[in-house]
Amino acid sequence: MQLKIHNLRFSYPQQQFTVKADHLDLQPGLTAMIGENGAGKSTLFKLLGGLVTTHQGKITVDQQPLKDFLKTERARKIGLAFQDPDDQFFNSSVKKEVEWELRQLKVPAKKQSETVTAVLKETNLSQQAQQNPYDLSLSDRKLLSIATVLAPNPQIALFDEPMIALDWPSQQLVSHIFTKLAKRGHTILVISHNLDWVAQNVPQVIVMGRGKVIFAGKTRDFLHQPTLVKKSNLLLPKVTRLTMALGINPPQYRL
Amino acid sequence: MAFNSKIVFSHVSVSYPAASQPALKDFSIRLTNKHIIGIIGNSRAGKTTLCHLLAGTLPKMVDGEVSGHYQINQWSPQQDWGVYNHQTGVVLQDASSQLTSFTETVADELAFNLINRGIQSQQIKKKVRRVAQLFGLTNQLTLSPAALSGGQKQRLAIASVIVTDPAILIMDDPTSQMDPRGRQIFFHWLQQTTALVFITSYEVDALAEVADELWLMDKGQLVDHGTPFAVFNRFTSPRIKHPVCWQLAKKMGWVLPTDGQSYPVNYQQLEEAFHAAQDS
Amino acid sequence: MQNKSTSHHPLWKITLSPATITLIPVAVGINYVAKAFAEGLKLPVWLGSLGTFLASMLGGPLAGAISGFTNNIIYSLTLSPMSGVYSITSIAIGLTVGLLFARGWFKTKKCILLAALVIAVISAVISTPLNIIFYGGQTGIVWGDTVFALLVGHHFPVWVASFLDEFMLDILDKIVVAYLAAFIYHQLPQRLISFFKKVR
Amino acid sequence: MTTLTWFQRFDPVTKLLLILCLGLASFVIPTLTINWLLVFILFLLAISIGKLSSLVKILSFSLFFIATMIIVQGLVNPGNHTLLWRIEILNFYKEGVNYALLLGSRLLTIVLTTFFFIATTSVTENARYLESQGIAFKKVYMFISVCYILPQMMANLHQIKLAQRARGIGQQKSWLYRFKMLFPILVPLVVKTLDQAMTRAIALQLREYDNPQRQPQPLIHHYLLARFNHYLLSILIIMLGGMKVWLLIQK
Repeated sequence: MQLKIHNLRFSYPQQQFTVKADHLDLQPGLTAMIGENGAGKSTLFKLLGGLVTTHQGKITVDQQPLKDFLKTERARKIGLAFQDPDDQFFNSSVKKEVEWELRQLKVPAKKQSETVTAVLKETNLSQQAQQNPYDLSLSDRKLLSIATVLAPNPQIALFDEPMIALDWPSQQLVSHIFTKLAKRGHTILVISHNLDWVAQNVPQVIVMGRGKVIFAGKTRDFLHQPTLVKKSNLLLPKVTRLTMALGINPPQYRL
Repeated sequence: MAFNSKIVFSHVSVSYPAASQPALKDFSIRLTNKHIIGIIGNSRAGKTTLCHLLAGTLPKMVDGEVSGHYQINQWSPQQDWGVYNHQTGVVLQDASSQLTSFTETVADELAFNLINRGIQSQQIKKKVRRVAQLFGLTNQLTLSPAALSGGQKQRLAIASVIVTDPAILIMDDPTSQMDPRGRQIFFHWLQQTTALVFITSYEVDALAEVADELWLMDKGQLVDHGTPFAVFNRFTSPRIKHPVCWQLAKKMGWVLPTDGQSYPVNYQQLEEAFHAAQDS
Repeated sequence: MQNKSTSHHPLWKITLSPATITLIPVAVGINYVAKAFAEGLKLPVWLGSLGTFLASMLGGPLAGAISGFTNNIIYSLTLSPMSGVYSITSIAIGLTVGLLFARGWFKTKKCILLAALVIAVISAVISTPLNIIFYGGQTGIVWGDTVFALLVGHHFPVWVASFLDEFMLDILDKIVVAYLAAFIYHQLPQRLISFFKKVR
Repeated sequence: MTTLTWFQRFDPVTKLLLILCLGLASFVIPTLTINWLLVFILFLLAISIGKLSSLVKILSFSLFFIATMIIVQGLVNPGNHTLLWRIEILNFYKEGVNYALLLGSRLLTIVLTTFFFIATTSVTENARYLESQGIAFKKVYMFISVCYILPQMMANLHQIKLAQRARGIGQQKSWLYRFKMLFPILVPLVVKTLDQAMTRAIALQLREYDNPQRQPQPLIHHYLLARFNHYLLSILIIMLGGMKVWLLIQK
């Protein structure tokens, strides 16, 4: 599925800050949205998820305006995970938390338990299935919020800083899940600060700065423009910085 | 710089009520003259519990059963809490909730600890200005703390704690919300402090640069400790992230000339290994 | 008097521990937000005592009473000036919830219903004289007041009509709040319960 | 420094005593006209402060309520005898309407005096004043933090609503559905708020908020005759209270 932006303008009431994007195509595959604190990533994220609809311009999903979607239809097609996992849990167990998602979207009962088991296994939470979500560690709560997005198998999935607070094995797990979904043709957008991870795993980037899209395209093309990286107040991948400091050629970006 | 610190943990265990597993198991270590101690490990390793012990908030405020003996410099965080707390600065995991929430400006927030200590208002102003500059908050001094971004709030939480020049700093993942620039500023500052620092972080690259001691924890136990160099070269499991320096050097076969088999963990060592490889 | 369930947490002890001091503003905040949220959903309940309920459950009857009192005083000084007089009702609600909770009345579904009934009666008994003094017996909620007008029109004594007006509104509200509070309490992670219950 | 409005020259405690004093006075005064004269004067003073939008907001609910009281009491008050108006089949009686108007004037007196307090006193001002009066910061904190917790909780509420909307909760008409919607919103809200409160409670102790050396911050305004006002108003309140009791006994 394609997510397209056309002449988008948005600002919160009584605030100066405006998010602008003239043209943006989000194709199937894995895309990262990067930029410094306060660049407008989270706002664009909510707009793309169809949660904020008071904008000017158009956002379409396969040519259909996102505004016209019914709520459940939108939720079935687009999954979102916010930065703080604690914004969403209210069921008495991890299993029920994932199940609720499916019931909400009216997935047939038979399929529900199958899906829940599979998703918990995929996110390595099977052992905690019966626990109160709030008794999990922060890293596992974060995984659980990702699991609730994965459960209905949305064609488009958006994640706000999914790697923050994850420990190393979980980061690798999540990274692996994203890549797998992207290969299957899902449209995955991930907000991240971590250019090390982006350079290694994400082929497409959208770079935000002061509410505007500074760059959208291949990760490699962005990383080959050090001035642009500097302008967006980000740091090149550590490996690049190290090799440059040593005075040798940095390794080629694969993506 | 020579640091005059003394850290003793002897058979310390911690259990939380209604938890099946102890959060900290038989933790023992004895160290002197350390400056920055980095605490690393995966989720449920016991890092936050350790921070609460070091801050003295466990068992005083956080409910838990603590056994064993521990001491930092001349103080026991448990028995000498009042005196000890006066010497420490603590940044909790959820830094934005650590702010008072009732100050109207960033400057007031930075002044809070100083006002509590009864310091003269002239001095307060001076100290607030200095610490704001240190953490890039000068332009935000008149803003409301609520208006700051996550990364800025974290910087504010740190700044409002170090404004009293504590002798001991305890920080639980203090940079999680910061962007790369903010992180760079923070770790650069950390290196300059004269305090004894305990810091948990997933930023192994930065820790390898600044820490002179690393504690590797897993499931409540101390798995290994020593310099970052020693720990990362001894413990090569893929379950622990290694510094990019180490990964790069390993890939390129750049070993350190001193022992001919270990890989560098920080830039200085990397240069050394690189030049040694070039020479041979 | 011996009571096992309260041995760890003396019912009547109120030291203004830092935990209690932060619990009270939170309770007031929950009252406010829950009320605003119920209004937004156009539900026929107020939910304005949810925070007081939770404070009583976590911090004991006195913490609940102080939360209720503070709630109404702050309300009257910020949003609705007349709510100050109902602080007496809120104190009573806080005390009652705390006592009933300590005696295990919030453990089963049936007990919760009974507890809600007791709380609604107490709340209405205390509010009625206040309604009569200040509002001639009305509550300001249209359908409650319609009943009031009908009853008084049929020559029922004002205090009976006023009590029924108040009680009708209270009972539904308190049932919903009691179930909601019990459910939320059950969901709370252990670390929070032991933090706010800890006596220092 | 900007010039102070006349009401800012009084300290918070004086203002609170004034609310109590005028509220009691409206209960003691039996005459409808005098009561409404008092309301009228207070109303003019309230307008002089400015902040008209919040005045309108605070008055609109009271006025609506007074209207319902006039209707209900006018129709069914047990003391009704003298017919005042007749609208279709509804008879409004003088006694009931007068009773409602009396209650209404008391309500408005309290609402308007409280408005002075709300419109002219900041939370910081209250906090500093209380602390300067020797109240421990701990207790001051309890009161002031309520005012600051609300915006924070509203922000949390907003974020939680977004997160749950992303998971597919919508708006449905049925009451049962709307009752069910309380759980996904209120559970995370309470847990998150309590969690933040726990962190804050720990942090405040780490930051030595109860250190006896803490210096109260200087007052924001210089107040006129604070002590004198307190005594004067306290005496007035006692006298008015006494009068009310006496009037009740007389009946």
